[in-house]
Amino acid sequence: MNSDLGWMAMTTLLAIPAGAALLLAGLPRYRLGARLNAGAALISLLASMTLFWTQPGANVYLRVDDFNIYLIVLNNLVSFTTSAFSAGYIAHELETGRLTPKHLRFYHAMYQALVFAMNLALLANNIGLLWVAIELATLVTVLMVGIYRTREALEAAWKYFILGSLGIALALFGTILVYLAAQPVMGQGLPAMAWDQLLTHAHAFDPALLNLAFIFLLLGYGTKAGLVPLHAWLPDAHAEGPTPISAVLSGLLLNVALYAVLRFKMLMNANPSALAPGPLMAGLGLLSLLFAGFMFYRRGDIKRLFAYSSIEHMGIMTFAFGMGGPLANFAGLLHMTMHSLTKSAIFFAVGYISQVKGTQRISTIHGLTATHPLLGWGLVAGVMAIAGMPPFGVFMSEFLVVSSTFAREPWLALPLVIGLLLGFGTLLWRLHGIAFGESQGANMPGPAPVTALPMMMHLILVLAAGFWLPGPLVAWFQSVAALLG
Amino acid sequence: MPLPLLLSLSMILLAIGLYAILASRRASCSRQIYGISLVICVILLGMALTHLLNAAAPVTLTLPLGLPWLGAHFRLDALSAFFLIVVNLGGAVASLFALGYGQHEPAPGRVLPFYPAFLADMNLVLLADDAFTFLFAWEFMSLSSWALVMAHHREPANARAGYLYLVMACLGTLALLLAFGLLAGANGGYDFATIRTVEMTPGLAALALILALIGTGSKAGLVPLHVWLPLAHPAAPSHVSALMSGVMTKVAVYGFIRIVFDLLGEPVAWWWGGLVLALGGITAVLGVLYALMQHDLKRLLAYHTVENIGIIFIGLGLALAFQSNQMYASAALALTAALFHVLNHSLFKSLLFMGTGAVLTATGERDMERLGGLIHPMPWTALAFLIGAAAISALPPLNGFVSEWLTFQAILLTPELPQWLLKFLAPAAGALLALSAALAAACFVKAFGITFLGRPRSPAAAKAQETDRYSLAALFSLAALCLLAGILPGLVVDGLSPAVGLLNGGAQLPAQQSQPWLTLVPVADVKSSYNGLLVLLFMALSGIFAAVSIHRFASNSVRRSPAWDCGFPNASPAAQYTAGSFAQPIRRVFGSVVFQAREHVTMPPPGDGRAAQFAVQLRDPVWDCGYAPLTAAIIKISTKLNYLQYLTIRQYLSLVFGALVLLLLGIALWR
Amino acid sequence: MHSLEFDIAHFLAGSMVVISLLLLYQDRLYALLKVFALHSLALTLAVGWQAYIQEAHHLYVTAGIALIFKAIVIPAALYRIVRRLGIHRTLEVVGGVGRDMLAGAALVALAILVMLPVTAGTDAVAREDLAFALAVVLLGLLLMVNRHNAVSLVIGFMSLENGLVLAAAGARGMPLAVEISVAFSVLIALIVIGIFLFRIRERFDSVDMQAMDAFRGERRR
Amino acid sequence: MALITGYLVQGGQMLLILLLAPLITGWVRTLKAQLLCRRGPSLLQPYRDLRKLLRKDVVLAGSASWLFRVAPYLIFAAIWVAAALVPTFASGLPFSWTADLIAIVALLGTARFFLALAGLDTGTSFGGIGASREMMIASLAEPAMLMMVFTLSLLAGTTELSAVAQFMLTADVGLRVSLALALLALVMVAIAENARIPVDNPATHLELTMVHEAMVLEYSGRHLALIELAASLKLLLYLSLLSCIFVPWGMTTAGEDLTAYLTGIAAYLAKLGLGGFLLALFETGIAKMRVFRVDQFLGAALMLGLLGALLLFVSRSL
Repeated sequence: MNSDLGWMAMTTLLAIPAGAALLLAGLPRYRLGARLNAGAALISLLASMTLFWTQPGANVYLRVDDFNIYLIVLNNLVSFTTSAFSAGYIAHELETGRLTPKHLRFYHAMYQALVFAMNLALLANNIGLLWVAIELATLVTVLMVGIYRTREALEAAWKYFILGSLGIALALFGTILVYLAAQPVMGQGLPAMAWDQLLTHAHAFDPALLNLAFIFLLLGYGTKAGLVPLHAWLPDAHAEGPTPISAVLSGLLLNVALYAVLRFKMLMNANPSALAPGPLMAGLGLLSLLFAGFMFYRRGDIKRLFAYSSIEHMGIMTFAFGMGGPLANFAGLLHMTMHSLTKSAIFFAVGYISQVKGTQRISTIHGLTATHPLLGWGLVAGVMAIAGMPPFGVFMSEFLVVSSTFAREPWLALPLVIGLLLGFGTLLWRLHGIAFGESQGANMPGPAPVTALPMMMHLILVLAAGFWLPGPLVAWFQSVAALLG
Repeated sequence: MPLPLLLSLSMILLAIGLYAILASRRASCSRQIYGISLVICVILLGMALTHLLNAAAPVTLTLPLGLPWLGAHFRLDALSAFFLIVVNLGGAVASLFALGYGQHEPAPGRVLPFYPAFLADMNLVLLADDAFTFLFAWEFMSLSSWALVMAHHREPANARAGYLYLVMACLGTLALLLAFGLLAGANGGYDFATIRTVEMTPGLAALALILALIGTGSKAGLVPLHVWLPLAHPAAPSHVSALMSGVMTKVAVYGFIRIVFDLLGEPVAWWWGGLVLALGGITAVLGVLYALMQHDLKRLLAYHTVENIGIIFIGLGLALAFQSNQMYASAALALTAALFHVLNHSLFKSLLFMGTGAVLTATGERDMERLGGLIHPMPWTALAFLIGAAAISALPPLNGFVSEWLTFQAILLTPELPQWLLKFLAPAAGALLALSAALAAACFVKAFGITFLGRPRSPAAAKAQETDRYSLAALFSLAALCLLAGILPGLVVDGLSPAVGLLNGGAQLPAQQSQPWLTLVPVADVKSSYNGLLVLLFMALSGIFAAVSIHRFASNSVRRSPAWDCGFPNASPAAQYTAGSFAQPIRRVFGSVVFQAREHVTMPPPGDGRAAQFAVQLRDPVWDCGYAPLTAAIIKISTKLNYLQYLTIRQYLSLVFGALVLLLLGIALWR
Repeated sequence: MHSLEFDIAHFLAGSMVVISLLLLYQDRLYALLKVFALHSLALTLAVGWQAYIQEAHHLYVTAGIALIFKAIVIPAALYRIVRRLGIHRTLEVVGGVGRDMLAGAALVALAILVMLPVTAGTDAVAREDLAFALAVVLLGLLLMVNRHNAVSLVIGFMSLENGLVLAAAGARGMPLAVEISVAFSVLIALIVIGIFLFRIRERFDSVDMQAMDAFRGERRR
Repeated sequence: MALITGYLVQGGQMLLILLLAPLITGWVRTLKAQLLCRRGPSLLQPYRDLRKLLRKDVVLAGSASWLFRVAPYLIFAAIWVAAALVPTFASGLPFSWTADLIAIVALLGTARFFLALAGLDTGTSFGGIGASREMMIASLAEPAMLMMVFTLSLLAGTTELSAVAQFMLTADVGLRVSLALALLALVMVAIAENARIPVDNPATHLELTMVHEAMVLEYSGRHLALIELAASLKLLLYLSLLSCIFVPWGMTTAGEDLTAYLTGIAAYLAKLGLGGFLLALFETGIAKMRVFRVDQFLGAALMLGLLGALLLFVSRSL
């Protein structure tokens, strides 16, 4: 009975967004569309929450386990808050005439389609299905990034499209290789692509094939996760697309991609004679961290700035998972959660800021804490949170990563610390210019405090996590951390 | 069970910070916030005092917060009790001062929410008993003080100060993070109780020591990590400057003591002491020399904080050196000196910063070159400031002298040390200490003389008014404490001894109350003794004797007339000595070496009406050699890397391609 | 019975590698399109053969898609685009064709080298098929990287994807092979439409720095 | 009973030095004059000056504050107490443990601090010159003095002057290089601190060369008298410091009978006379140096002191 409820929840998670997407595609009135969008997201959020109480098992296509359950809830939570945020945001875009109602219809439909794709990717138990879902998510986001139809929006969309499809192609090759490795052991057919069964048999797979597969998967899904040197699409896509999409991209899609990589990392760990994926991931992570740290300094576009911050933090997570061990893995998982909450909150703030200032150029935004206290301090809080300052939750994960790393691999901790400090310094430099000093340029009235609720909620969640983590979450993290080795 | 109460009081402080966010627009809010802070600080102070004075056993408490599997550990022992006294004394007086001073705050909304939070964080740092809680509170402290520094964010200088401050704080935190990672080991035994038990190899222990030095030194202002301090402390409102300079740096010292003396346990190598000693000596002299070159009053005080931190670290270095040779009696003396100076500096530095705050509200000026003659309009502030200045210049019978005297006595015990390097280092440190003391006296003759004496150099200074009574109460309570600690040092030393014993394997100084006339006898009365009470008594007696007899038997009449000045009466106030000209001889003697001080005089030819120009140019050696190249390198690299933002898609594709081929080659050649 | 079937499969896969190398060799756009059609044709045959020897009938669908879509529709569409957009006919190659051929040969060698340690279960022939597929993928990537032209980029991507389909077909009883090939066809169609819609001309991919400054608020100091 | 006599002797010593101080100043002046083949004033001239000054009114500058009027008493008190704590004719007096040598140095520092402030108070340029130069000189003289203290205390194992004196009386001191260095350093510091030639000239009012006189330029009447008296007390202090450390012979210890005290006083007077004579000889012997040569002079003193201390630190371990 219980698990039936669970299956119901899972089907809802997939059916509601899909249905909503179709419905919204046919719905001309954008206000209603925005409401419907938020409503659908809310329903799927509730559905995902029921998974807390009901543990549906797994079949060859879908499954819910400790690893993806909280990601699913997080996914639907953020997509819900973002839809609420976008309702206010998009209305303003209409007033300024950057978008037309026709665009909005498309936008809302695509939004739900994206939610569907990400839910599917998280729920998938079948590596092929996982791949299909992520490809779908890519296509949808490409279309949304280009929605403004400006020259540079198309430019960004195109860049994203080409690099994204290449990544997908590589990921597919990796998936095929995994199947080829599994097929002699587990015979033909679907079971040989079901993740949980792969995991049980992974020890018998041919290590060489697994190695090859992992490299393709790492590069393929790593492109989606924005790891340097595969990151090139990420900053432009964040900067040129609508801000809600930037929030979803940074907060959720990157997580999904990293989630896929981790699934395969588990397979690698399960096979003793395969090469250890840790050093590879740690190296890529450090590279991304340092690179982003240097790139902050020169950024002139506020959204691109925070896009690079996403690269930095994906780097930190990848590094943590690469280090492995209970502490670092726990830290990585915690960091995933905290980062998606914080970063989306930051993008909410940034969206409003670019609206009230009428620009995204950092050099023309000053003294926000004086002119728009809510937005200004919200941004300051968000940046401090993302920079790993207490009392916010990111501090805990960075604490665990750095200290455990130094205890085990001092020479790896050194570049890590340098990168963290560098990123903090350069990001803070930008923040000072934005939040403090004499205000100048256009100052449209800020949004109503109500519309800042999503941002507030995220920040409060992160704040609470800094002080106290709920027991079940910790339990999940620890069991997954054990699986991740 | 005091610990829950302490914690809940800190929580209340945080809570009223939140309340201030909502209420800061109301005028009454400032009074409320500072009043509550005052009350809470006084309660905390009382509890810490009782715990220290009746040498209670440590109490611990664990809350289900922070790291899930660890929880938040808290502990109150003699050391933390002593530092709690320092912190909450400073906090209470600052709040009292702010009851008056806070009324002049232009942007209360940017001060009131963070002020109580700042106090709470400092208390939490002292109570924390596991690495996570410690660093959490530590960094939160940096964050709230950063917000206070940014209170007046419209001045670009303040913004720069805040930026530099937070980056350096982050550096320090990361260093401490590494240190704790080392101490806790790979499987993360983060609570201090576990850390105390682990045995470390000498190499790792040394690494931890150096990391702790970087981490706490960057917050305390140890040269060469001091660059942020003289910028950030003055930028904040004056009562906050008092807290940052007088109290927060002490929290940093606490962190060092806790990690090195308590967690690391016995110092394994003698050179630890040497390292800390040398750093302390250099810091002391450089700090005071920097201070002498300043004419911004608050910045001068901030640099003096650097100097005093150096003195404290000299004491700590000596203690380490003694401990590494199992000379615990001597180590006890050095530790007592260091802790005593911690208390003293928190007293007079807060006093001086608040006096400066009073001057600032009265005149709106921080630049000494535009002040002067303030002793006439504001005599009480002048008196309090004078006492503080005399105390920080280590003049008997005030408290500053006692702790430096104790430090000297500790240095006099160093010949027993077996290591040669220490034998050479100790007297050199003594010379540096003496030099810094003498220069400090010069510096505060300048600070007080130029600011309060002479004739006003600007209309603002001429129109000054005496400050309000809250501020005066705060100033004089501190001044009284300076005097008391100076004439009754024995009692303070006895109060410190539990903390010293905790850090020193139980060895303490002999109890001082039993001595006749409350004399201070650190080692043995044949060696050395000092009695502030009698010195004060004798001075008072002889001074009064002289005054009375002269006024009784000789003339006591007074005539007023213009100053004689070798026959140039009534020269304009511009003819007075300024801060710059007062420092000129010392600048000639020391500055030309340390700061490459250059003086440019452009004198117009006779008959030319134009004013002569005089310019002094100083260079900061630390910044020039350390920080400037670093920032230049970062900018250069980021410029180079920035081209990666502008590649073509084809080039991006080739990046991916290259990565793929590289990895394939990797696994092809893996075996 | 073993040998002949696998020899044919082997031959078809090998011929795809050869055609990929030919693709690298082309320096004229129309010729490139023609050779690519050939490439897809070879794929069709290979997949069809796999379908036959594996008795996996769904693979016939894949083969059909490959034939209709990749061997006929897309080349034709690209042909029209080239005409409509008037992209002039000769391609310049980054660092001459000769170097490309060398690089291609090296990539093939790499692909085989990587596949060598693969032993367990999969028999030698399948291993070499896989090596060929990998070689096709790498060569396609090389083609994408080394041409200053949107159309050749699409061609490169499609040849890469042909390699994927080859691998998928070679994997015995691989589920979802059809779905995947369909999904990919959608992808490619989108790319082609993209080129068509965005009117992206020759050297479309070089980013104009000044324009970037103006538009993105990026200042390059 | 012994305690009472002890207190009496202590009080006696305080009064004695107070009375002796002007005499020493006069003695040095007379000797200098006679070395320059002048007759010079009588030995008692300083007393007369003091009496005259005490009778005159105080003329205060308009810009002088309360500090200006309090300072002379503070300075006088600090220096008198400091001087009274230096053993003169008897060591181990009841209050000798009140302050050790470091504290005495610091007490002089207190006096200097307030003198410099007084110089700044009237807001005249000369006061400023004097104050800033005085502090510059002190910033080098004080460390040199403390280095000397280190040397002594390392030898004697104490910073208590009485104990040092008693230690010097014992045989096992021997002749030590460090002691010679310390003596040299102390002499140089004493010259600088008492504003004697070559550092400063107590008799000049040449504006650009004067240091001490510039600070007290605005003082008059009883205030000036107090400061003059304090200055001569300071001279006496240094002389008796030198004598009790380096030539402690003839000094008695507390609790002896009257004859011992008398012999002690006699020896003390002899030492003072000799010291004054040497000082006069020295001062007439050399010329005053430029202000910015002083730092080299005192830097040399500091180095000597440090060298002495280092030598001892090393020799301790041999």
